[in-house]
Amino acid sequence: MSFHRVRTRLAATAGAAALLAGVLAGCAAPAATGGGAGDGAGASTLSGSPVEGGSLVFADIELQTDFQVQKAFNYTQSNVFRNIADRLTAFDPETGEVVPWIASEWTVNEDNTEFTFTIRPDVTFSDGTPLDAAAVKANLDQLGLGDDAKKIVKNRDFIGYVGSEVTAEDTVVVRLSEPNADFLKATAAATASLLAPATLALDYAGQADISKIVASGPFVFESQVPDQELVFTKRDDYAWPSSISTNDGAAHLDEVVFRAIPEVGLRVGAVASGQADVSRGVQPSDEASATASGIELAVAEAPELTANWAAFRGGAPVVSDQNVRRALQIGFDREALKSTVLSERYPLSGSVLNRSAPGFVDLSDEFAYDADEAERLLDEAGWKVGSDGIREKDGQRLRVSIAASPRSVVIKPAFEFIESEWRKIGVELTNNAGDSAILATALGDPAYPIIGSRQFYLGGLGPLFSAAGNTNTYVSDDELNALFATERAATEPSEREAVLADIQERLVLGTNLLVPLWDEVQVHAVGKGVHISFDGGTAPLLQEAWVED
Amino acid sequence: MLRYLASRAGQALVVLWITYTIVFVLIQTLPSDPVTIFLASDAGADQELIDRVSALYGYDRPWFEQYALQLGNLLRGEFGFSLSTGQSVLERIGSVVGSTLALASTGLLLSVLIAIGISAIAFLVDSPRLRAVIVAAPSLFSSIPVFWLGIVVLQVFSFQLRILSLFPDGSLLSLLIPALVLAIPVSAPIAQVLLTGVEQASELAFVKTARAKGARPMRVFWHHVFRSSLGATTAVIGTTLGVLIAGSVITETVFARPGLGSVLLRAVIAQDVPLVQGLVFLTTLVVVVAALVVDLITPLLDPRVLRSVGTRGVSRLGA
Amino acid sequence: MPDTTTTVADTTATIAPALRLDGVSLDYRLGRKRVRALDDVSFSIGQGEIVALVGESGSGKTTIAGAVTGLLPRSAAITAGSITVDGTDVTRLSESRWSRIRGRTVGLIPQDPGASLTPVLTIGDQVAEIFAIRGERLGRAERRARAIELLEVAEVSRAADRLTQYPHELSGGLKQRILIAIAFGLNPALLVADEPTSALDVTVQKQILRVFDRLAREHGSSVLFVTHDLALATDHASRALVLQRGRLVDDAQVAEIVDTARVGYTRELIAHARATQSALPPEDPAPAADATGTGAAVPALEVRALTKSFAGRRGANATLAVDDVSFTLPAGRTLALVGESGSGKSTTARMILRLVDPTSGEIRLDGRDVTAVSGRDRLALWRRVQLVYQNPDSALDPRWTVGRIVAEPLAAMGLYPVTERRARVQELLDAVALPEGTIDKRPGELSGGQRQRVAIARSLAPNSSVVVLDEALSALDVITQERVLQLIESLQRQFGVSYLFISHDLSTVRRLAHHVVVLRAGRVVEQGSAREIFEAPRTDYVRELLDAIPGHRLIAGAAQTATTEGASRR
Amino acid sequence: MPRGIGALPLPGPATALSALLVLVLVAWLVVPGLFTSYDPLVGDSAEVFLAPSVAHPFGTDHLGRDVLARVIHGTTQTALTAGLAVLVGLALGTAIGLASSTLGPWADAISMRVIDALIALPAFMVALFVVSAYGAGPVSLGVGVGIGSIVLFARVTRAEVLRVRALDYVEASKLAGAGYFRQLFGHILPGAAGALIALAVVDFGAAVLAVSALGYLGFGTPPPTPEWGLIIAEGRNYLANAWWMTSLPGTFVLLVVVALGVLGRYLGKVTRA
Repeated sequence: MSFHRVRTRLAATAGAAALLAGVLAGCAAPAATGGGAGDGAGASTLSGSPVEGGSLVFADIELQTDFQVQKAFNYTQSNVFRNIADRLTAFDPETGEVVPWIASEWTVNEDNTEFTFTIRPDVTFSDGTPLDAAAVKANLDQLGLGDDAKKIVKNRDFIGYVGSEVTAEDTVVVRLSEPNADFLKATAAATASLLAPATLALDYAGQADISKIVASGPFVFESQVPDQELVFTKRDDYAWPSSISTNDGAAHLDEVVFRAIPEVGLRVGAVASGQADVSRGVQPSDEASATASGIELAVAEAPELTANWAAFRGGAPVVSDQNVRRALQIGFDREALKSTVLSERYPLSGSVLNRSAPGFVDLSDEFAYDADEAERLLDEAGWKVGSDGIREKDGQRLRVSIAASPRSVVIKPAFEFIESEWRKIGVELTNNAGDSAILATALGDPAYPIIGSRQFYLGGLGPLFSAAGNTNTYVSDDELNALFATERAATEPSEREAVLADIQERLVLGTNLLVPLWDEVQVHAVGKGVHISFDGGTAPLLQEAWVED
Repeated sequence: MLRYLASRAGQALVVLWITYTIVFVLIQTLPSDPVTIFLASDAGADQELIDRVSALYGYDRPWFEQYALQLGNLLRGEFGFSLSTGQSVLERIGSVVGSTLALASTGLLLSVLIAIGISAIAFLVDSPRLRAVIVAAPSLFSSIPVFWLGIVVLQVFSFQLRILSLFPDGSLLSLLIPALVLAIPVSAPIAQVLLTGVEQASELAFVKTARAKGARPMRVFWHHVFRSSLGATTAVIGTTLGVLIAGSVITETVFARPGLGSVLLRAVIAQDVPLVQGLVFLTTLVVVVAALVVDLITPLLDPRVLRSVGTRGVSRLGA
Repeated sequence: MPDTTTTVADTTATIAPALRLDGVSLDYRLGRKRVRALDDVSFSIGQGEIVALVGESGSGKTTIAGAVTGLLPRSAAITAGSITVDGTDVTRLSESRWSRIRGRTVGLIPQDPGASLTPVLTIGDQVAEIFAIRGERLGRAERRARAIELLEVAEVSRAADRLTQYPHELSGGLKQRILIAIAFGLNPALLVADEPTSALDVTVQKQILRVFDRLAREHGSSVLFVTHDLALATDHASRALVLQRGRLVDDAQVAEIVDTARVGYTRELIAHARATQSALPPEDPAPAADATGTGAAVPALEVRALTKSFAGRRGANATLAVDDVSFTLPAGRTLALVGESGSGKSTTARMILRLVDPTSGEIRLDGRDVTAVSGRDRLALWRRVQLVYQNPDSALDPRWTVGRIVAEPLAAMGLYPVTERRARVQELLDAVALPEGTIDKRPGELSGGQRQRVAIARSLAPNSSVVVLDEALSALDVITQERVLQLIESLQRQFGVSYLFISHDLSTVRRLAHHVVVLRAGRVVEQGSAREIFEAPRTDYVRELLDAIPGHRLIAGAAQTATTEGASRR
Repeated sequence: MPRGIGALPLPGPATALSALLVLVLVAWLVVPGLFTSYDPLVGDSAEVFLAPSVAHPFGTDHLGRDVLARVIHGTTQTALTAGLAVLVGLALGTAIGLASSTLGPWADAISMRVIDALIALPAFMVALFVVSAYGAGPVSLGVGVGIGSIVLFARVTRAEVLRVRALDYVEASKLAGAGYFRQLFGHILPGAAGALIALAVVDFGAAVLAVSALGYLGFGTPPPTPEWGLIIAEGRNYLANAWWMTSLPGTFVLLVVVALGVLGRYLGKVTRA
């Protein structure tokens, strides 16, 4: 089902996308074909022959002020890093494979503890210094070990990183204290972007300052108006894109400008009025009007990320009972959710992973909507319906609350809907989605019942759910931890697929710790004559984008 | 006058100290440790690192030590480093303070003009109905949600008319329109003061005298009514700075303008204590200085005040 | 404009009168309610004629002044009749039309000089403004010269310096002079003087009116002189219009009024005025305790070398508000502290009440030294000495019933058992001759005179032996004043209470006081029995004071009419 | 103009209408169910984004909930939050104001500095901080916003008390032997109460707006509980394709705030005798 993927330049057509969308939505939604012929709803827009030159305005939902690479967990950061910095490896969303980038090739020892990278020659940072084995080692060391003196956290994906060694001028050997097959993928993540030694030498504040970051990417920092715009210009001698890029040389665009539109309601209008070429974070309710006004909707899928989920936290007594968790899992009508607050561009997810992700197993039948069963489970758990319809157990109300990032345009309305559904089975939900302050506290508080999220997982699901320290569930499940270990140790792809399947099964059905919601997608409004594509992390690939004049 | 200046400066310092204390207490009562929040991102919370960072910022010391330490730093102009961005607080603030000043000052100017306009019309029109409408304007202005107004303005000017850039582009218009949105609520209290002046005008003896001289209505308004409420007006303007800041937080968010407003918002969300402290301390400083200036120029505008100088009268605070 | 001869006493029917009102009725709008302020008022003023408009507060005299100058509040509406000023019908003019008439055709000398100058503008600006209004383009120097000239004509001292001063830096008398200068500076055909001196001391009043009369004569302006004081009217006008509750009840030449007033109400006014002017001070039966206070009986109140100095603000040297004042109030007598504003009489009273701490000196009450009492002793003091304020409106809590107000001292001091208090209160209300049922009313439902009676009743509640009457009559209308005055006297006879009567109004003092102490700038100028003071004043100042009391023509009768200054000239 | 006239203000049509509106609100507060048949929490997925009609005067929202029903049921939460805000301001403000105006020069100097400090400390900053620190909820919102109005109440209390204390009848009661509290509760407070009540009424409106502003910044009363401020704030996201979601409740709140202002001024006039 790769054919409606953002990056498929040839296959994707409006019809195809709409058809599939229709299938997924279970009903033909009007907006799908709204734009009419010519604008492929949900398709990449890289069609025709590239035009050289010009400037592209990418309107993100906010501009980050902290660009310390370790903390580039947000789209707003990875969107920038994808275009100014290169990585050892790249993730091919079509195949789910890790493909060469700065590392032209690599070898892994049989127990997944030693990785040997061969560094592509003649790559230079924009300050002229070479991106050689030494530079790579410097990067890997900071990522893997962190730097307390500089208040720099270590990269959570670099599990068991012991150190690197430059064995030849073009060779780096990485040693891990424990097996980690996912280490390779971890080097393809935005959080593993390679920076010039000059930048690495800076302290936290320095590394956080975008204007001070020197890297080897197709675009180079030009200027900024703090909190307002970031301007990057093309690097003419750029010639080392990853193998997934359709453009082997320098970018077509002369300049790219990142701006922010915090107001959800203004994002489509910005593109419609020609004030932005691309705008991220279009809310479902605006999709129809967008396509109606001839704006293309590019749906960037995110195999590099997990699906959207709601995670139960170990410290919260209310959801400590598995029956309750199960009840909540099956206690709302996903199809209704989709038709009410989502759109056909948001596939309902069947697991922790997106349907487009490698190793995805569809468990959706296992947690299909079943209100009666949910009620039965709750009764069984001892929660009896109270006077106002909300269940109670020895004087305590069945009340849960959810915290989630304000950045997702659908998660708050989605939980408003889920709230009304859960109310029917006697569960009260306080919807704190969108309240950043509460999210900030909730992340650090194991007793906060539910967190709604989706995350980069190139480093594997392990870092997200293994140790008790994980801020998602705060649960350390031995069976899971074992599975994670085997996954990291596994060498055979088939073997790893199997383990990954078990992990998903365990997370969703075994422990009922996660409530799968919908696949992670980012809907972008794309102006007329703008040709753009996205990587597996929904980051724009501006090196191969162009704008018709 | 010198003595007065000295005493007022003294008072200003006391005020600064009190505000610092209030903020410190607020921060101390935080339910959660800012450092934890800062570090417990999606990346997971590493306890030892948390301890190391809090030690680095001195958050592990007893409260009274922190109180003295931080106060000392502020007095020495050392605002420390922002937890959430690692930038120096001054740097962070300095990078955007300009655009906020531009917005705020323009907004203030516009609001004063609006207020004067309203009161002038209210004084000049004869029809009681029309006057009733005009007099109602300020309370209406202070009742419109600023963000709503801002979004409507953007929909109209930026999307329909397409004369205003959605992103601040440095053009005069992209400053004026947000400033106008900001000015609407700020103008309300100023207009109210001027209006009370106008409403009393019909009873005020000296206005009678002026009219009895045969002065034209316009002259009566400017030379007597407006001129004599000028003192009270400046006093109020001194106190609208709070509204101005609140307004700019929202205006800046709606119009995606960089500025102290958005910085404050993020700092507060991230519970970035050093940044919040720095912001509050600096804005307080500005407001206090502004109040001081107002106090110094009010006597020039209203000689009566000179007599009550030294004792900060409520009347002049425009309560 | 029709020139009828129907109006009363139109002495100059041949040319257009300076002012003419024809059957003017006027209402004030209050929400949906309408209150009639003027009812079919007709009169006219000839060119160069000086006419007084006399009436008590609420009689509508100020409303007429407003209607004539177009300065009525917006709630006022002329419902009938017409007003003609110097030949122009001004009954219904827009503000802008009025602004062309005002100043040059009709001028105003306002009631309250204190508030009638724009506080934030220098005197110079406000005087010079009239040139701008007249459209005269003048250079700085010339404007300054002309302004000084105007001020000097109005006998403003140090005119040149005044230009740069602000109103609050000047005395009331000076302000009024400046306002007069401004009014005459525009040389209007008709000048409306609205109670021009009611806020000023008698001596100042006299000087001001002298200037006013002179200028009026020189300019040959017609004047509408609005006042509540008939005596003043008769001194300065040739004709008097008497208003009562919005109706014109009398319109006659002063000469006639003085001899034989036809209208009853006018007669009443005359009678009262004459009474206060000419009445002999009450005889003092007991041997007057002389200044040294070594009288036989223990005096109710004794004050020795009382001094109060206020520290000047910010280093300015201290000012003596009260300077070495001594006097004695014999039991059951009335002692008047007389003096113009700023003479220190109120401060003295407040020291006696221990509301202000004396700097030095001694106060003895019934022989006991109370100079430094505080706490409980001060409460004890207040049981003996009580105060009646000048303004009954502010002296009574509008939210309280009369009963509660009068009972407050009893409750607070714990006098009389709770059950008997109401009876005691009723008793007091009867004593001050308040009608049945007043006890449950609130101050708002009472007239000014009744309120003052309530205040008096309260002052007597704790059986106080000394009552301080602080200008207790000045806020009342003449007729009411008379009645309250009589009440006060009778109460003294009934309860033998002693009064310390603070007043600037010698005519009321003359009616009431056995002993008079005249203060000036904090010092005692002269004191002695009322007779001595009024019959044979020893100091020029007191003579001046007495001379300043208006109403000479009333006393002297018709004979002097022709010669008295300010008489009309035709 | 004769004395007395102008002192007695009769309620004009504006005041009457305002009073009526407030009465309606009280009714909504007590028996919201009587005014709408729709459920403010559970919507009808088939009726999302319906424009205003007879059935739905304020239209429906993104979950198919009747917006008017949400406004009506939102009255409770709104009154709770804004009411608490007013209470905080009133209690603390009056205390400071009384201290400064009745406890002598030192107390005055100190309280005036505190007031200055509160002026200098932007109220909105404090509200933002409190709400973000303790999580948006009726209490934190109420307190956070309330702190901002302390200054106002303190100032008015001080001014009013000083005004009333200057009146002769207060001194008279002192002469009558009344002690501090007798004067305070017998004369001074009743005399100052009018202005404070008036201010409280006006401040209530201001509080609703402040809460709404916080809601806009993402610190609103968490759903499902409907609350005016948040209804307006959240509705803005749909302004482009469902203008009614924010505009109609917005206009309604605007009317309420204005009405409260009118009432406040009227009360001020009546009680300030």
